[in-house]
Amino acid sequence: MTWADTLLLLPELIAATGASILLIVPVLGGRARGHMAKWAMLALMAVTALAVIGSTYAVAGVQQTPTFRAMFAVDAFSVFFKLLFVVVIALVTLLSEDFLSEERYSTWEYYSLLAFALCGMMFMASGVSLITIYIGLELLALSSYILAGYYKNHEESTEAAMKYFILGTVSSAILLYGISLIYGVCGSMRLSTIAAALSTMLSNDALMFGIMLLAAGLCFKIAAVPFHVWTPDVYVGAPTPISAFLSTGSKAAAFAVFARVFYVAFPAFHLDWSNVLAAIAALSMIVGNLAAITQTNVKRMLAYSSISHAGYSLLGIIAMNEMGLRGILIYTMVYVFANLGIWATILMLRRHAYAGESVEDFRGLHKRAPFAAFSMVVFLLSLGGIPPTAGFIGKYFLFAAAVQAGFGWLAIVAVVMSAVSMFYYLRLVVAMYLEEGSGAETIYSPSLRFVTALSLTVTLVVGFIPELPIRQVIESSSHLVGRVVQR
Amino acid sequence: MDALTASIPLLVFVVVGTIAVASSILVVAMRNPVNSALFLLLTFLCVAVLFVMEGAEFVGAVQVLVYAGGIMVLFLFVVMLINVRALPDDRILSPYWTGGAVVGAAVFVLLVALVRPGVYHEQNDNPLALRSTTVNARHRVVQPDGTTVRKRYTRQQVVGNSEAIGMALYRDYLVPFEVASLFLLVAMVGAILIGKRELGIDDEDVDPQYIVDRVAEEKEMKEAMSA
Amino acid sequence: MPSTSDFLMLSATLFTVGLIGVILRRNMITVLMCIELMLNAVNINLVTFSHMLGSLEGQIFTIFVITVAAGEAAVGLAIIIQLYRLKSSINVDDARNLNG
Amino acid sequence: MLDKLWLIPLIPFAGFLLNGLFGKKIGNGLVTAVALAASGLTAMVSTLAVFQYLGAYPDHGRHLDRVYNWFTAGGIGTDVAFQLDPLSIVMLMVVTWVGFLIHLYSVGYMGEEDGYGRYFAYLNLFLSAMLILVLGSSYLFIFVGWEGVGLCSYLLIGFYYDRDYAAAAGKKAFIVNRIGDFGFLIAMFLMFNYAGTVDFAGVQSMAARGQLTPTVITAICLLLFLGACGKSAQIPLYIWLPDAMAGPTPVSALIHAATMVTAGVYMLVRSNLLYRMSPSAMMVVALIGGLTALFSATIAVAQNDIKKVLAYSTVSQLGFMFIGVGVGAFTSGIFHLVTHAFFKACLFLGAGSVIHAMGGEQDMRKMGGLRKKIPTTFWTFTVATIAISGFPPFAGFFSKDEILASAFATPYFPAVGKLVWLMGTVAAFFTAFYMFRLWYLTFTGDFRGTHEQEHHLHESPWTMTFPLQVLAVLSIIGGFIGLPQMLHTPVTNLLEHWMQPVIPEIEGIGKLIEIPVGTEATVALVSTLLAALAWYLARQRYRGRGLAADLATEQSHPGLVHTLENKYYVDEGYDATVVTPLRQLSIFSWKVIDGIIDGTLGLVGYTVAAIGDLLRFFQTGNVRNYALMLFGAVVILMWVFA
Repeated sequence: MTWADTLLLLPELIAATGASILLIVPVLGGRARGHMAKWAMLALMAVTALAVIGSTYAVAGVQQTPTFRAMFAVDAFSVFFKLLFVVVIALVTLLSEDFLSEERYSTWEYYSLLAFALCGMMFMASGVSLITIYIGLELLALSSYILAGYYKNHEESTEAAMKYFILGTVSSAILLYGISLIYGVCGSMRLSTIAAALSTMLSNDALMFGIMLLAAGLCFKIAAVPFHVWTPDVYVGAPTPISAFLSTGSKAAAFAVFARVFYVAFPAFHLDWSNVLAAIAALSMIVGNLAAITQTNVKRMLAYSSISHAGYSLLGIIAMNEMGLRGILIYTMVYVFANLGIWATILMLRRHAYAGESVEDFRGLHKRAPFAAFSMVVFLLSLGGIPPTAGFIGKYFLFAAAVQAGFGWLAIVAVVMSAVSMFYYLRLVVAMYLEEGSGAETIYSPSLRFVTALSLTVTLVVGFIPELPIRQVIESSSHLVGRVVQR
Repeated sequence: MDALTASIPLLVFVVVGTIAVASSILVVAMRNPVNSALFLLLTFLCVAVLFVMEGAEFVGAVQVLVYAGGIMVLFLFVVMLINVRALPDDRILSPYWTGGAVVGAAVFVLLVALVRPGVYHEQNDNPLALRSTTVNARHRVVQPDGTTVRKRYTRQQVVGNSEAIGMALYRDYLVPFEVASLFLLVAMVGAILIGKRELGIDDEDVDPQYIVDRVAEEKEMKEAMSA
Repeated sequence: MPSTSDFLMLSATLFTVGLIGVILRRNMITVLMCIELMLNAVNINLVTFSHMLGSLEGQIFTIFVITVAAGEAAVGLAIIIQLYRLKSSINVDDARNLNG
Repeated sequence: MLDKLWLIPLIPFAGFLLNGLFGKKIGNGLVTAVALAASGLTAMVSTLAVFQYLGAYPDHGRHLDRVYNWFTAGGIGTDVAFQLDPLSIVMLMVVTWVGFLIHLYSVGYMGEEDGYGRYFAYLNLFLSAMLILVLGSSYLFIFVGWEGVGLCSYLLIGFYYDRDYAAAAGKKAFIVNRIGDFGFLIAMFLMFNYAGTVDFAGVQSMAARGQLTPTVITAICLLLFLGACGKSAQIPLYIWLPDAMAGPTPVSALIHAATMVTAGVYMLVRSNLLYRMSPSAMMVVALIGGLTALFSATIAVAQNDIKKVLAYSTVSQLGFMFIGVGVGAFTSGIFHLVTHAFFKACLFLGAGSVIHAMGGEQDMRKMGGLRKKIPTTFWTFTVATIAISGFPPFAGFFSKDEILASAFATPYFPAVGKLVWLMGTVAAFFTAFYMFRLWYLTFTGDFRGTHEQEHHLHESPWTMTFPLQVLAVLSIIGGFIGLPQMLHTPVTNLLEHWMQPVIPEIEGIGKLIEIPVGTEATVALVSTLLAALAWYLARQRYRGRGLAADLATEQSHPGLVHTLENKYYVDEGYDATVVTPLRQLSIFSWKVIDGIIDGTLGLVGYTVAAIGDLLRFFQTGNVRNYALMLFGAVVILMWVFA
């Protein structure tokens, strides 16, 4: 372990230090200047992003640089996700600005917690040992519980935090049990050692149980059926920007872990676990989409939609091939931006009322905010997977990967369910364009405008010229794919 | 005599294990959370004993210190603070108890059926593995040409379980260790943020509703008694 | 000396008891205690395997789990206190405004 | 121009952006200018490109303009590439020029409407998407246009949002189309998996080299046809089209008659090689086409809404096109597509003119005697009516006749071919009948509307009548591009020669149809006679009498007494023996079968909603329930799989 190793840890160190500084500022008299917190946070994100990009130079030419006794690795895969996380947190910061100003909750601690969550996410993306992954995941989860309950004088927020907390800790107990069994069978928690141990092993009940429990714990984090129960309640109850964060950043981090663990550690038992995950994916797509149809609350609808998207993304893990992994990366990115754009529009509509952003609020939006309405349509089409938006590209990769891997039936379910999903995405389009109504008042602040514009740009760019991101994704995932091929 | 010494650990295991299971059941079965907390404490202590039996002295100590000393106090403190008169578990078994029992039994069967016959990694036969660590050392090597150079090498050294863990924690597991410190910081911040009573400047003088309620209730009671 | 699987079964029992408690109890504090039980069961597993493998990794992980449990207990109890302030109840069944 | 084909869809897209973003600020005048400039320029640029193509490719080969590599997935690249070949050119000319005419028409028709800018923005967007659809060089790329036109169609159907049913109709259209899209997507995945490409030429050459098994080809064909059914409104996915009439009339003319709904036919012709390798898939296409043609023609007889009649008529005519494609007469399918674009656009625009004159009234029972009031509309409408009814030498005669003759003579499945021919012929009879019914009810007799309406009656402005006149002329002469063999004119079968490169004759793969002259003449004679009979029946029944006869049929069931009392004994005899049963059949199809299909869709929707509600029921909000579900899930997963 040298100084060079420590440099690889720089992004995380910066984020942690920055988060701590944000925590101290109010004590030093910054409490009154709550509006400064946003800028401090954005600056921190910028520096972190630079550090992440800088760390790519440290690993240039090398596929993976495990450091700290194989606890932590910087590779193209982790850099991809870390950059995504930083952008998500920065955008969530922008989303939060106006929302926070409506209430008297402290802003500094809020952003500090977001930065800590970012730390946890980055450790998750870089962890190559179950220990690092677990502790990063808990850091993220704990920050999320607190953030979900941040509006502590609102009953819904606290209730959401309580539900999220209890179910989250229970699920992490399940995950831990799985880890302990895997440890017992393989004798190690390092992913590469596990893979090596498994490659010479026959199927084994305890191991399968361990893998399944681990998968169950991760499925909870990505909100896949039947471990999704918390999602709608928490998304509705939590402060809206936090719901945005939970549905994008937190999920993306869980997917980074899911992909790395399953692609690196468990390829040897692909045949055994893929069927279980296939069932989970199919259920997620079906239940998520069908339940979303009858919802009238947009936040709840988005929660169910996010459940279904977890199902689509799982296809990439089930397929266990090059395209699948690329699909996960692309789809995560695409989904994150489309979702953030939608959340921005929701935040724009009404910030006073806590929950109950109903579909009616969107009525006639195209007259009051044509740009927002137009971008909303693009985001919804992207989520629905309609070309030439980004969502289509992502879905194409995932579905084709499933077909390639012999999961044709799953691809068919996915296609049917994306068709069904248009039912409820369309309701918003209908409300915005084809219905007259005053709807809710709109306050379209520059921050929200920026988030919308950025998400729109990404969604369209990935849709129209996907080669660029795809090349990046191939670079980011090739070393994990390499392992698959070697198997 | 040998047979007796050999069976002592088994005896301890049976006794301690039974107490652990029994008290854990009582944690669930007790109506009053204070009782539950005390039985939880007992469970924790038993588990600590098991840890020591498994050669994890340090973890056993941490278990006692953190769980028994820290977490339990926290629980008891909160139970006292809230001091709920009408305990929510009037009927201990909720309407879902059948579902709970069935699922619980199913999980148990699963655990027994899958975990017990599992094929695990081969047994380690070095009894000192858990108490030894590697140390870096240098030694002189006389080169063929007569000069001496100092070469680094690592060797296994038997220390104690605590020292071995310490070495591992700060050397092999430095990254997770640091993340854990972040975790504790967040936990502290979070507990304060959420648990602290007043938030805004304006709220400071206002007692929360439950205090007001309780004061009114007690006043009422006093009046009733004096009457 | 009791065998590895004896310890595993003990841990399985504790895990199940904790799990049943989470499902059955209405008192949030007790629910939290039951979660601690489940985590302890996992710890037994880890330490047992650590003993079996002669590797310290399990014990280290146990320490992390204990740390996490402590942190979570603190935050969890804070959330419960806050919920009690708002609802004057720590009954899990009372907190169901969010549904559907 | 040839290396800048991407300009063609880009120009209307620019128009969309301008009108969409600034439509409200720049005022109606500029909106008109932008919209007309965009569509007109597109048409001119396209024409220019076609001329250059003719110069550069004397053999009429495939011109490919690769813009950039869209994306590569699993080693298979997809380009954003446009292509010109005879088939694309036919579609391109129809879409751009008819599109331009309808843009022009819209200026007059939509002039007083709210959301003028929005309307033209959508219309331009539609044009752009439609051009991608006809110019794209791979299945994947035309899927972009495919979805784009669907979206625009949906937005335009729901354009009048003060009308409740409009939004519902739009939604229905979109959802039904998604069912079709599902087929299209799966077909693409099959191609991707088995052929390793989704490029038109690539897939066809893979198929021609025998790299695809017959099962795969049949599956692809059927799935593509499912997609076509959704877009081109065939049984059972036709239900959205009649409802789509909720949109503005020019939209019905452009999207729901002339261009978008023919996309399915275009795609099938594009894939003709695959279909020729799978006669069973072709048979399905032909049968569905025949059924649709017959079935919706009967329904049209019972409609009183002028646009609904035309809507069912469109479904029916699309059925004819699918008959053509299904029996292997791909050229005649495209031929009918072209002539249909002319006369149906003319009919819709004429209907729009009538509605415009009537101040928004669409019910034919309130019309009558409009002949004198709106003369231009009248004569153009008359021409189009004759054309669709199939009287020589108008456009519809040649194309319809060619399809029917091909069905009769098809070598792929002779027996079924005869059956399809029969269905088509009966459908043609009905076509003439409902069209003349419409014509008589609207233009002859006395005016049956209110006094205000009567005062309001006026001929439309030139922006509306000019397109009508152009389309009417095209409805007369449009058929000459495909004069049949038997006439021995020097310009026989122009279209067939033109299309030759697209439908190549390849050894061992489904032969092309040779129609014996005798068959052709007989078929033509039969259908002309039937059309004449239909015209006669309609004339007897509706001329100057309005709906009296229809009402009589409905009220005095079975109406025999009434018949005897009537002095037009012969006519009433016809009524009783031929027309009344037919009309009852029509009402039956409309009320019952239509209802069943619609109801099935409704039932599916209801079931889906019920499942959604059931799932909501599980979401109790109680954490303990959630925990129970969590553990239960673990148990079940482990139990089932381990």
